[in-house]
Amino acid sequence: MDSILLSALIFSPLLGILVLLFVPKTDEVVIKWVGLLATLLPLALAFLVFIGFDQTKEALQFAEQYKWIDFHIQPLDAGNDFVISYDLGVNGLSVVLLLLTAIVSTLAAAASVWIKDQWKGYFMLFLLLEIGMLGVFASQNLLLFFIFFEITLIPTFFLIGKWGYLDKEKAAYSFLIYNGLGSAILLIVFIILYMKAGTMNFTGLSAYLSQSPEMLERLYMGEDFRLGLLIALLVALGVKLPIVPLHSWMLQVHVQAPPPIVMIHSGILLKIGAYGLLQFGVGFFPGEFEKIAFWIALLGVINLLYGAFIAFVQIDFKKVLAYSSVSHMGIVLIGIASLTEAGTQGAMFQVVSHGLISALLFFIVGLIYQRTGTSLITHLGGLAKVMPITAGFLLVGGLASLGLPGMSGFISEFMAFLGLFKTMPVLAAIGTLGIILTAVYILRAVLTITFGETKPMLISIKEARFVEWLPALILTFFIILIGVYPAILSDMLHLTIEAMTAGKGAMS
Amino acid sequence: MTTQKLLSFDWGMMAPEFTILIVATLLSLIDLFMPNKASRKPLALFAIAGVVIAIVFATLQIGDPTGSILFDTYRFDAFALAFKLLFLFATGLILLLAMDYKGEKNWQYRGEFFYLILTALLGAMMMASSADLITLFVGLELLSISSYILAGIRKTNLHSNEAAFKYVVNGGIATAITLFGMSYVYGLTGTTNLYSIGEALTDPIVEQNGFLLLIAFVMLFVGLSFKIAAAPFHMWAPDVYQGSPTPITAFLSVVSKTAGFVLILKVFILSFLSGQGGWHTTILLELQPYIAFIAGITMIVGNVIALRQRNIKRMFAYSSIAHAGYVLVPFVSLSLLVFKATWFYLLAYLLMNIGAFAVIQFISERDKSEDITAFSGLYKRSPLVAVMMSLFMISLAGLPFTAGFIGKFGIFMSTLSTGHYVLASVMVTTTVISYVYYFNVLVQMYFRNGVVDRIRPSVGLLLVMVICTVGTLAFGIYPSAALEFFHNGFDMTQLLEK
Amino acid sequence: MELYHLYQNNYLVVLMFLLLGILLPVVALTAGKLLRPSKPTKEKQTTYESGIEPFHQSWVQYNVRYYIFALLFVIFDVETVFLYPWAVAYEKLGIFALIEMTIFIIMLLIGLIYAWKKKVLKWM
Amino acid sequence: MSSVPLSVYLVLALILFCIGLYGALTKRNAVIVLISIELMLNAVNINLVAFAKFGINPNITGQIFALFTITVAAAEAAVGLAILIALYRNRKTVNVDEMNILKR
Amino acid sequence: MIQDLLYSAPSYLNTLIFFALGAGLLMMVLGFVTYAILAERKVIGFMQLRVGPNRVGGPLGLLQTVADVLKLLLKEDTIPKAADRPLFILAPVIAFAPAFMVLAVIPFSESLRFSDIGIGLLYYIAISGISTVGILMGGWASNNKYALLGGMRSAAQMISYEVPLVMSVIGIILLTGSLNLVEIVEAQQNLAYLFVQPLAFFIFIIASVAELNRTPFDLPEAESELVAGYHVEYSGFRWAFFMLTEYVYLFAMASITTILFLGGWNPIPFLDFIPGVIWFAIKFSFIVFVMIWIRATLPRLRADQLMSFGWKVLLPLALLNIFISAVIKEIWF
Repeated sequence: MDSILLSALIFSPLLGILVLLFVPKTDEVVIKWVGLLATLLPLALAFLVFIGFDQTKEALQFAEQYKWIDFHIQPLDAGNDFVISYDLGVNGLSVVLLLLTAIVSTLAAAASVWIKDQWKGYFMLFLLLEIGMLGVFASQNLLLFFIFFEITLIPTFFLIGKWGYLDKEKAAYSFLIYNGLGSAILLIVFIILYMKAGTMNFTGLSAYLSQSPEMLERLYMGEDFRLGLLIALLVALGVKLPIVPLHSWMLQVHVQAPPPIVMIHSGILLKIGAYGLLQFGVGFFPGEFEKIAFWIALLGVINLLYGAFIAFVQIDFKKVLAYSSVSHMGIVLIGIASLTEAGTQGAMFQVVSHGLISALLFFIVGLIYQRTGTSLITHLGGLAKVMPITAGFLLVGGLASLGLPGMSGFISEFMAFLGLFKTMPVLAAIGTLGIILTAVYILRAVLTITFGETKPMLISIKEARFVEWLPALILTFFIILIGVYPAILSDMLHLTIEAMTAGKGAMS
Repeated sequence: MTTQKLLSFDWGMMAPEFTILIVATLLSLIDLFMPNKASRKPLALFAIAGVVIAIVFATLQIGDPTGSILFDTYRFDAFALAFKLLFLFATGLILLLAMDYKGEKNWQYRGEFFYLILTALLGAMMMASSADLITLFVGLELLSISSYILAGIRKTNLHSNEAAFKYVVNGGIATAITLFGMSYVYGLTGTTNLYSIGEALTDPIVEQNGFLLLIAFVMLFVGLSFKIAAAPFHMWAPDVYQGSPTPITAFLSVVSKTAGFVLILKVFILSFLSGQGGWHTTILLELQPYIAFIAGITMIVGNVIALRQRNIKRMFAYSSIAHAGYVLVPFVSLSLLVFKATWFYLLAYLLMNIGAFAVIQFISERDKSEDITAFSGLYKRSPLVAVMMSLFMISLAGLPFTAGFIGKFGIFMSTLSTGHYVLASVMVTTTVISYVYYFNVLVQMYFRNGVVDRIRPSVGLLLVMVICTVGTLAFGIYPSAALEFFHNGFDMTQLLEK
Repeated sequence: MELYHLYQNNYLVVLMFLLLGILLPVVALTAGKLLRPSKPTKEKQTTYESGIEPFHQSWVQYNVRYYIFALLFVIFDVETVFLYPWAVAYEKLGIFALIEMTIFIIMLLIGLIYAWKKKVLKWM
Repeated sequence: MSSVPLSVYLVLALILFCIGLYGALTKRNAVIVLISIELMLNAVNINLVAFAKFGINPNITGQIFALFTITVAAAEAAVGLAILIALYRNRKTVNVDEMNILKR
Repeated sequence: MIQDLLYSAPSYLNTLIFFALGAGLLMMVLGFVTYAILAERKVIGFMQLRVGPNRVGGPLGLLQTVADVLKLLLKEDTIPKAADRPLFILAPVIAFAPAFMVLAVIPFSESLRFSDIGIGLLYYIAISGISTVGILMGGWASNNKYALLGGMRSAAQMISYEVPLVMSVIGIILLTGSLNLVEIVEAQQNLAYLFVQPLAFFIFIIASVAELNRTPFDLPEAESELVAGYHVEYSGFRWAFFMLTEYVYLFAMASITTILFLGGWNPIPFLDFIPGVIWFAIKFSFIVFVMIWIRATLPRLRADQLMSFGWKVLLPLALLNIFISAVIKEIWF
């Protein structure tokens, strides 16, 4: 209760915004440095939280709770007070994601050196976005979660729409509408829960929803009703994740947004969907989730295969990566749907690892685009000769993405499928096809770019400087770290996921 | 009626109204005897001072017990006071806008502008306080007639003329329909007191004449839907909003609309719901689905047509139609939160809408254009104004950390707590649609390039913008400030006590 | 019942007067038709314009002043709706009603002064 | 000559009201539109006075209401005509169909 | 006699009797008009030292007006081609009917009266306003520039003076506490309102002269500017009806003035052996004479003076009078 570490973490980027306000907007270098340095503070704080997190305790940590809004609804039954609090706290899932957010943000800020104009506005929005992302993972309250979730929409809209490529505005609108709809559905679900349970606190809701079925029936929360809520949640978060029929906006964003924003978007924003699915879907409605687990797994497999197939025929490397994200999110779904500890762990691993890998790959794409002005696979070829280091990182990223043992991707895919094989072997078997496909399209794209004959227009390209590939190095470090020492994550996740998959509710 | 009886009434309760009345009267006289070629701006300051004094008087009344004068035709309760404060606050801001408005030739010599706003305000305040159909009607017409004139006050401007004429015709039809409904209500109950009507409607004789009651109800509702510009009776709003002077557009979309809602809440809840027949058989509850339908249509029409608008004031007209739909939602749901949700939403709407109109006035006067492209490149021309406008837009769209979000949240709570899932879904979907046109303004301001010159708003406009910005943000981040104020200061059960 | 009859009879009388008022012109004109000559010529039926050939229609726009006076009339005449009942019931209402009516009349006067100052009352 | 029943007044008022509404919605001449509105308001007055005299609970309130309606109707008509005059001065038409410069 | 009739149940016979009585009054009024015109000629001729009007047909000129009427009856009736025919024909009727209708409520004495409605004064004022419509209609339907202008002027003038007229009688209503004309007369048993309400009388007389379109307020038919005003195009008996309207109004206006300000049929103290009707006739004649006198003496006003006078002098005075009356009532009664 007394720690304000999480608040400090969430709002620390605000400091950067304030400083930026007083920097003249023509002063490019200062702005960029301030922008970068401002992300270091949350990074440091996130590390503090990560280190300070006690892996042996299942309970919430660093919790903060202050009374915030009171609508003063006369309680219909005593005990419910309908107060909304400012609730923060971390469990195993969120602590990992917080750190991931901080890391990717810092690296994306570093990647932002390529931004060409309007640096001041860019970095202010960027930092605002970081506040939103951090807030989402640290909230312990539906309203707060939702608010931070929406907060991410506005800066992202601007960052895409202003600093993106040709079709940027269309992409920005598409992003806004899809996510707006998703979040709107989310809001309805949240408020229904609030009106039923009288609280928005995760713990309180879990407790409310884990009452006996007869009791819930009496509170007008029958089984069908809960199932309906869960499906609504699935749709809402499925937009974000994205689950296949709802994914078209994400492709536009990945192609049109500036590289640092794609890093963040693909690395973190998509993960909010997965996080929400775990936290609310599995956490609040374990019984109902089990009922539709098969369908979710099926969706996961569809995601996996569909993404892989389409990625196979793309010529724009960005599109390849975008579809690969769709495909990889399928693995997250598969892991969650397995409802086993291993599967869920796998899903979380996939969340983290995909966050790192896609950040790395999009960083490299940005780097290449910066040098060559293109991201078409056919235009790039034999890059290894002119940009050996960059090409090397690209290779590493690609291999990590296809799940090479020793890297994070392998662990996550392995565990997710392990989980699914336990519960739905047939689906799992089909799903593994996707892994093979992944290997094929990734290798096709990466190898085309790195090896082969150097295209004439690429001859004069200069290799990236050290500062430019430093972020890639850091990302690679983490990818391999998780790959060889997964315990660093699994220890964190273990208790929380165990509690979840045991059907007891997330944090009780 | 004896003199003693009249003197025994506590006229002090009417202090805010009297203040406004006296200030309006004085203003009209001062205006008449001022030299023709003297600027009328000081009158605006005087008017604002009057509004501030009235706010002080009204604030002093917070927490007072219910009182009534003139044989229960005029009531003072928390409901009235809460909405009066909204009216006063909004009018104060609008007067600031009006002060800096540059209308047409010789505009600065037009004093009517200011005191007509005050008389309109007086009408709205009367509506909030009245407990009798006659008083209610007089208040309504005082507001309406003043608004008609205000809409057409730019005499030489064709847009203004046309807007005013359309307003008069539509307003007149609406008035007639409302009155026709009222006459049946009176005929059925033999009284015009809202509370007595509520009781009298439980009389079996009313049930025998159920069709008359139905006609009365429908007519009243139709007439009042005109006033709040709810679909399908919204056709006048875009034309009127576009043609009126910008401060008046703000006035119409905020004060007039709020007054309409006050009327709806008052008449329907007191007369058609509070009868002894209880909560299960009243006509209001029977017809609830139809009202829900109207609310839904209003939201859809407003938001969808707004998408196509190029004129910013017209766009805001449709946006305000949509918001009327939103505010109807808690009325439909009739949960325990109905007053709180409505009041808070209207407060938020007041702040963000007036703020937005301040910016619109600033830009449209500056560029002599009301086209949406006038906003292009605003961020480069005046970053502060652009940021404030963005905030208003975000708040209107209902995104977090703004008062608009909390307002919508309250409405959702109100709706979902009584299980109106469909209505909530319509509201949510249309809200998302509204993102497009609100963000279109942002796109203009940030993504497009327009004229490159530095521009600064005048002090009055800036003040309005800043107040609205602060309010929108403050109530968005810490809504309890307003919610606690409302909860502690205004006991809504006062409305229902006889 | 008697009073009711009185009420009805009174208006019956009024009705008769209306009837007479209409009948007289009708009868007289009909009678005149039988007596008077009727030899219409084109010249006779032209519009009189002091001897010159009439030109244009006469149904033209007239001065807007006329409308404004009509508006003023509407406003002031309707005030009697309040003044007459007040005057009739004055004895019962007493001093307070006087004060109220004074306020009302002052408002009326302000309206008049307004019209005056805005040069509405000036002819031409 | 017995007394006229309430329903006759009500029907009369309803007919007047409908005529007024029809006129207000369909007529092209602005003056006629304003007059139609007056017709609607007068229908209301008939209702009110009829109810005040022959209604279920006859009392004076209806007549008082009618007085207020009359005055307000006059004020509305005056404002409406004044606006119409201003409009006419600029536009030289009282045809409602031609009032369409807004929207464009 | 009439009283009994009024209290009996309505029947067709009653209706017939009322009709007959009304027709009787109509005849009387027509007689009045005939000789009022003659009187006007004579009085004006006498005052203005003109000899001509005194030498007219019949003994003492008694048959002159009758001859005039007969002449009019035999004259050809032309309706201009360009006129709006139905309205043109309707206009005299609409002008005349209300002029006669108002007489229904006027009590000439305690017994000689027709309708005794509670709101007599209001009825008078309301109905008399309708004539304006007839005049306006006539002016418009003629499709003649003079007529239109005359009609418009007349309407503007009549409505302008209607307001002070209406306001000036409020003092009387205040003092009486009733709109019933009989009660108003009875309230003057001791003192005629002329002395209590001199200001109101002054306003009322001026306004009524203006309402009657008589000199000095005869702008609508100003011969020198507008040829003949709204009835330029009227001829024969149609024209006669406009003329008739004017004089019937004169009759009505003089009657109502008598009732409101001169105490109606109330006798002057000590002379109450003379019947009420005679008293009424004397007072009435006096008013008529004053009207003619005014016409003979005063020149015509200019249009702008006319309007300013009505709105800027008479109306404020009338409002002031209301206030004074209320205060007087509060203090004395």
